[in-house]
Amino acid sequence: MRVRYFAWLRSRLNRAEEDVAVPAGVTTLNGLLDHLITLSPGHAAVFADRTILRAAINQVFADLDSAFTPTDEVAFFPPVTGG
Amino acid sequence: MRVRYFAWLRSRLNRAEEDVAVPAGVTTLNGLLDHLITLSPGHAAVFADRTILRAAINQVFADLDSAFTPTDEVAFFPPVTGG
Amino acid sequence: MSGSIASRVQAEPFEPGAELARFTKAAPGAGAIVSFTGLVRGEDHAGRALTAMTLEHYPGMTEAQVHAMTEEAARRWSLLSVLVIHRFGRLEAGAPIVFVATASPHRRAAFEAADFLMDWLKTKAPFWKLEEGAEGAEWVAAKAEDDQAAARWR
Amino acid sequence: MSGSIASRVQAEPFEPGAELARFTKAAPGAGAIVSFTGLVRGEDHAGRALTAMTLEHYPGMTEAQVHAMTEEAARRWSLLSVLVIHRFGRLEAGAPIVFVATASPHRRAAFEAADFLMDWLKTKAPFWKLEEGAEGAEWVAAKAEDDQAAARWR
Repeated sequence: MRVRYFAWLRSRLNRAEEDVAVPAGVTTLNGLLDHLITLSPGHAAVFADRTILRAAINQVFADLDSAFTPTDEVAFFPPVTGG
Repeated sequence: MRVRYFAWLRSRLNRAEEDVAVPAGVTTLNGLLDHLITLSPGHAAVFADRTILRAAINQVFADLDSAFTPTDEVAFFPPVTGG
Repeated sequence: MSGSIASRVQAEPFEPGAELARFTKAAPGAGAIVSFTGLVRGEDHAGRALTAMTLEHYPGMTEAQVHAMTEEAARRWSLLSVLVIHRFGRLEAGAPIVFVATASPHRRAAFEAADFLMDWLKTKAPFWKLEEGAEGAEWVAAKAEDDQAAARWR
Repeated sequence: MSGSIASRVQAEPFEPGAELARFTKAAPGAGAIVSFTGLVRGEDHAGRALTAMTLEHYPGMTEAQVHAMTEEAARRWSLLSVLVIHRFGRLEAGAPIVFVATASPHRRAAFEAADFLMDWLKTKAPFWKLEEGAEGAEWVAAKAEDDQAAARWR
């Protein structure tokens, strides 16, 4: 599935999005993060502290314990700082 | 001394100001009002309810128990409604 | 710390947009600018059609009171700049009566100072509204809620 | 109840004064109009000189979130009209970032709705600020005070 990154997650991972093969049994964003940190040391570092991560499923804010399906658009980013 | 009136005090008294001969011994706005109500039935009606009267001495808001001198500019008016 | 503190009490109409444009240009360093515009509504306090109103004021005292408020707001919130414009005389329905603008590094100060200025203008500036409707002219009564709002800032 | 609910998320600059002029004209019946303008300050969060900033956003989600906020504000306060403009991309120091305008018969609703919209834009719209100073670019951290401000409106 396609996973999108914004702000310092994007710049530190050096990519705005990537295709991720979601392992069987992974159904929540926390489960997805458990998988992402295995992809590279860079991923492990960026996703190490989940308290500073925010997420959206299909462009709606979602808690990390939210469930998703492989056709959803998932995004991770830091707390927003607009306005 | 010169006494000024605004808003419905002015329109009901039909004058924006008048010269008032302040009796000896009158030193506060309440004392002045005690005198003003003797001037005419119109004055008596306009100044009957002091809870809806506001005043200024030398263009600064003043309570009705404030003291004034004959050289001061005294004004009576209703609560303000600008803004 | 304040840059520009300005107030105008005038019979002439003014344009809120033009005033905000000018105010924004003259507030370098500001991170937040709040403006308030009060307009003559098309109905009176009882909901009847209103064609116009006349604002009576106390010349001299009005200018002093309004300017003192701007200084008080700039002092309480360390504003970069503040502007108050208040009209008097006859105003048609839809016309702007009052304009307040506040500039500050941060938004909380700009919001609070503008809110404060409006509450004080409603209760401490010597203006009186005479509404003109189909049934004649009527002096507007002061509202207890305005006194309560102003009391928040003591 | 609501006249016009509008929001724009755009790279192009805008003029707060021109926006307020247009908004005021399009809000007949309003007694109170509040505007908020947020600008790029000439210094960063640590007080160092700032030349510009870049606002990253989440295309699609941003527009939906911002529009949902305007509808929420119009619903909570029965506004006559509401407008939000938020820029993204590169902005020079002094440039307007965000503009909020609210129109209502009475001032309390206009003030509260504008205040609410800014608190929600700060915490619920997917924008991220990258500040450019003499020492390079740095992502701005979210502020706990913004979360606390937004929590007032629950």
